[in-house]
Amino acid sequence: MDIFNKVVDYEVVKKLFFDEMKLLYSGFGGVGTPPSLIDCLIESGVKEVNLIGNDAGFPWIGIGKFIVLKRAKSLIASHIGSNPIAGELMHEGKLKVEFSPQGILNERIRAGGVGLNGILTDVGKGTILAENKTVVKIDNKEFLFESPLTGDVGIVHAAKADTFGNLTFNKTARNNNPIIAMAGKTTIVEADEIVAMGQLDPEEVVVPGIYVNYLVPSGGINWKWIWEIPDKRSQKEHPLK
Amino acid sequence: MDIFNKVVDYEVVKKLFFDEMKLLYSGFGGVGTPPSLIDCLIESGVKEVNLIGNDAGFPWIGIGKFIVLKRAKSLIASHIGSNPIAGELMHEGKLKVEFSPQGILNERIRAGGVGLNGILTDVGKGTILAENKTVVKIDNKEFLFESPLTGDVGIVHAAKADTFGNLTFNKTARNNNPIIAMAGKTTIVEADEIVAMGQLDPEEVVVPGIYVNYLVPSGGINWKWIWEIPDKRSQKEHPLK
Amino acid sequence: MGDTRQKIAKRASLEIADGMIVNLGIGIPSLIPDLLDSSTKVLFQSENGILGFGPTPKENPDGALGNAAGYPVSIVDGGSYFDSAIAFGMIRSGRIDMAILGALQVSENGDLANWIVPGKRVPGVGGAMELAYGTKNLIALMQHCEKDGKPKIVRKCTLPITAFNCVKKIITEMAVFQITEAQLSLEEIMAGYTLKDIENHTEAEFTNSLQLKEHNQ
Amino acid sequence: MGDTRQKIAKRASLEIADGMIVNLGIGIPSLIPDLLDSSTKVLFQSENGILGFGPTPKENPDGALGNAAGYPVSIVDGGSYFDSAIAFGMIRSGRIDMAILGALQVSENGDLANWIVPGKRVPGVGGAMELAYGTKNLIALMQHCEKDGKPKIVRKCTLPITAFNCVKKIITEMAVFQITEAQLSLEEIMAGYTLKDIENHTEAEFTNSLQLKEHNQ
Repeated sequence: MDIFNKVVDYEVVKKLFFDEMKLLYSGFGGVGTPPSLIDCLIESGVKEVNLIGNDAGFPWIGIGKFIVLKRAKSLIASHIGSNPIAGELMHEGKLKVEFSPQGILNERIRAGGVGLNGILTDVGKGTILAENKTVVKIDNKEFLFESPLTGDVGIVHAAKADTFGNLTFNKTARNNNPIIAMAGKTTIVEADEIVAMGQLDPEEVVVPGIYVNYLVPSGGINWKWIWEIPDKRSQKEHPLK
Repeated sequence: MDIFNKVVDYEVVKKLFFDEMKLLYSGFGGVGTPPSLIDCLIESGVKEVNLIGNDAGFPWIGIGKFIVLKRAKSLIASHIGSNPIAGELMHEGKLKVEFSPQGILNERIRAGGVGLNGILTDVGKGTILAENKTVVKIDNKEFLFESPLTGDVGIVHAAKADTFGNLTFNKTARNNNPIIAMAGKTTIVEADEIVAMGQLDPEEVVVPGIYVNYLVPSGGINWKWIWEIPDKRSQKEHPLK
Repeated sequence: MGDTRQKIAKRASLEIADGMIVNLGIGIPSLIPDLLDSSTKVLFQSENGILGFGPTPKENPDGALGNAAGYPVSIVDGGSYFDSAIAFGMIRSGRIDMAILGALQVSENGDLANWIVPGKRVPGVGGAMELAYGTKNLIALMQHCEKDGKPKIVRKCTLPITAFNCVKKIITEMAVFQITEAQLSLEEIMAGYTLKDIENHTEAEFTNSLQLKEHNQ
Repeated sequence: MGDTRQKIAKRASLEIADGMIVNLGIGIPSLIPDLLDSSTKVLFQSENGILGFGPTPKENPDGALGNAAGYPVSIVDGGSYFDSAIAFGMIRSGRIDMAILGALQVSENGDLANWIVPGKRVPGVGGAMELAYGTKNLIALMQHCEKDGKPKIVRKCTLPITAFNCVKKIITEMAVFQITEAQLSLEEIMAGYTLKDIENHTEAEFTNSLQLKEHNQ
């Protein structure tokens, strides 16, 4: 592979996904989730996927589009409220959900990305989320051990990328993208714009290209946001149908 | 205090330093260490200071200028090789030095800044640096517990700041500045340029102003770098004298 | 119900003073920026990675500029974007002056339950645990009772706890309560309600600081 | 001695291939960018927070653009600046293809000692432990012997260890050794030296793959 030109087409990317893989996906309520890579994931036909990300998206937005197809086996997330179908699958035992406090989830993914073996925190102590966690005693204080998280594959949405994979982001679509980008064994980035090396100011780079394995050009957002939909109550319906 | 205008003069800052404080200072071999704040620290007359930073600078550069005055009681750092006087003080028992692997030191300071209770790593296992460390067993694997570090005061050198304290940095003078900025109870920033709120692009901000308590305008670098000095062997001599 | 939510949010907006950094939860709290007196010099922070967001933009909402609920916001001078890990760094380390969260139940000693109704509703914990952990001044907003009339200000939470002893103030459409050293006290009765209404719809024990104040006058 | 250092650095530069990401320690390794064939497409990374630095600038060196030793460098197209925590994130998580470090001693099984001579010299550990921990391909550069002639390639390190079983190759002014599965083997004799010289100045046991190669021919 030429590390100075990581741009490939979606057919190449499709073959990087596999059944039962651990997939890290970026985004916060779908904002910052790579739309074309989600479609590519769906088209790849993979199943029994173990998902790790902030939330379950909406049924027609972001990772939610994949979850409603019942091809995810498990999900580690902080929130699934915006995707009622994810909640149903969970209650039916068809999707194993592990909740992690949102900031701790980010730190666990970051720990995986930067090669730490875990973090200690007292966030969540005494709550049901602490029930199965290892407790570590330091100087007579008890902390929860939070394990690092990595993905076999990570998918990320960037604003700009150079061909080496240096990345910038777009406003609050940055959210957990820089963290997710560091924690995949294979990191695939969908970028709104791809430029030559030297076209990004070294100061503006948010994620250095060393973390990126493949780059694809974005097809753009192809869903309607919840606030664009007149009747927000019908969350289970796909509003584009 | 007006959080929207944190600019003060050095007389105000001088009173923020105190004897026996834990002082976090930024910089890597003096690059990125705030020169005017170091002078202000020296002028403040404080002593018995507990230092936390990457290295001991050079005797005439960065924190080294303060260390050679023998007013530091202890130092947590990764490297003191560029300041032989620090080594002498250590061997004479006048400066207690704790070495931490450089990246782990950064992570300990970061952990302090982001409110984590510690990290686990196997970096350094089996070496003399692990000797006094708590070992934590997780799933039958042993890791070193690394405690979070915070400072009573942290000093930082930024390229640009707006009056709220949003910061950008200058090339490799960024180094540990963003980490140090987050971990001080009181964070004081020396900036090469101070602009009004709204003058920085929200995307280019590296450290959000929420972490900054005081801002002072920089007087600029007032030392010679090692590579500017013809005879590099006389490291113990102050080359400006 | 829309009116009730607006009313609670409007009352909550009065808690916000110049120079504060405030985090707003999803639900009722997210209505606050549009109701806040526009002269208030505040910086709103959100878990997704923004400090300094303003009201809903009047035109051209941007899908990539939203609050934690994904709804469009604007950005003010001095605002910044950063990643979610840093957003929570601010939260856990106590840099947020005030957090205003929605709640399912609050107990009289300030325990907060706001993330799960087991077997029924699973919104998920989101950033609530960390906000409750790190924020000095935590305000819970909620309708005073459930739809079936059951009190939500209770002696002891029956729903799983988000965080213990963290809520400092409760604002509902009926009343404002303060919680100081694990003691609940009534501070304000909202227009249209009586002390009797509040007593009838509150399970928790509370002292009445309104009466105390009258008594002291 | 300057010549020796240049010679070791020049030989080390031949290890660097197109498309590699390489970290250079302070001391002899920091001489490499100026000696490397300028057509080599490599990205140098450094712990202070830069990926993609180039040779010493011919004019206008910048105090704010330096390597880990603080000496001026340039930046190449596609380079970036980041904080030191991220720099070490890359290192610990194995994203660096090759690290070339200075050494005080290396043992025959690849233990590295390069940060302290107790009671004498205390440079400090710097980033060496993490580089040795995370980097697949670790090359140690050093003068073959100490000033007093004592071998530095030893059976067992007498100096405190930086990391165990980490060195893959040793380059001195006399020879190049490979370490595979904790076995030291001589790969190359530098011009001007004989096998006898190397045997006389190396304490560690080593196999001679040069002889093996000859034998196989």
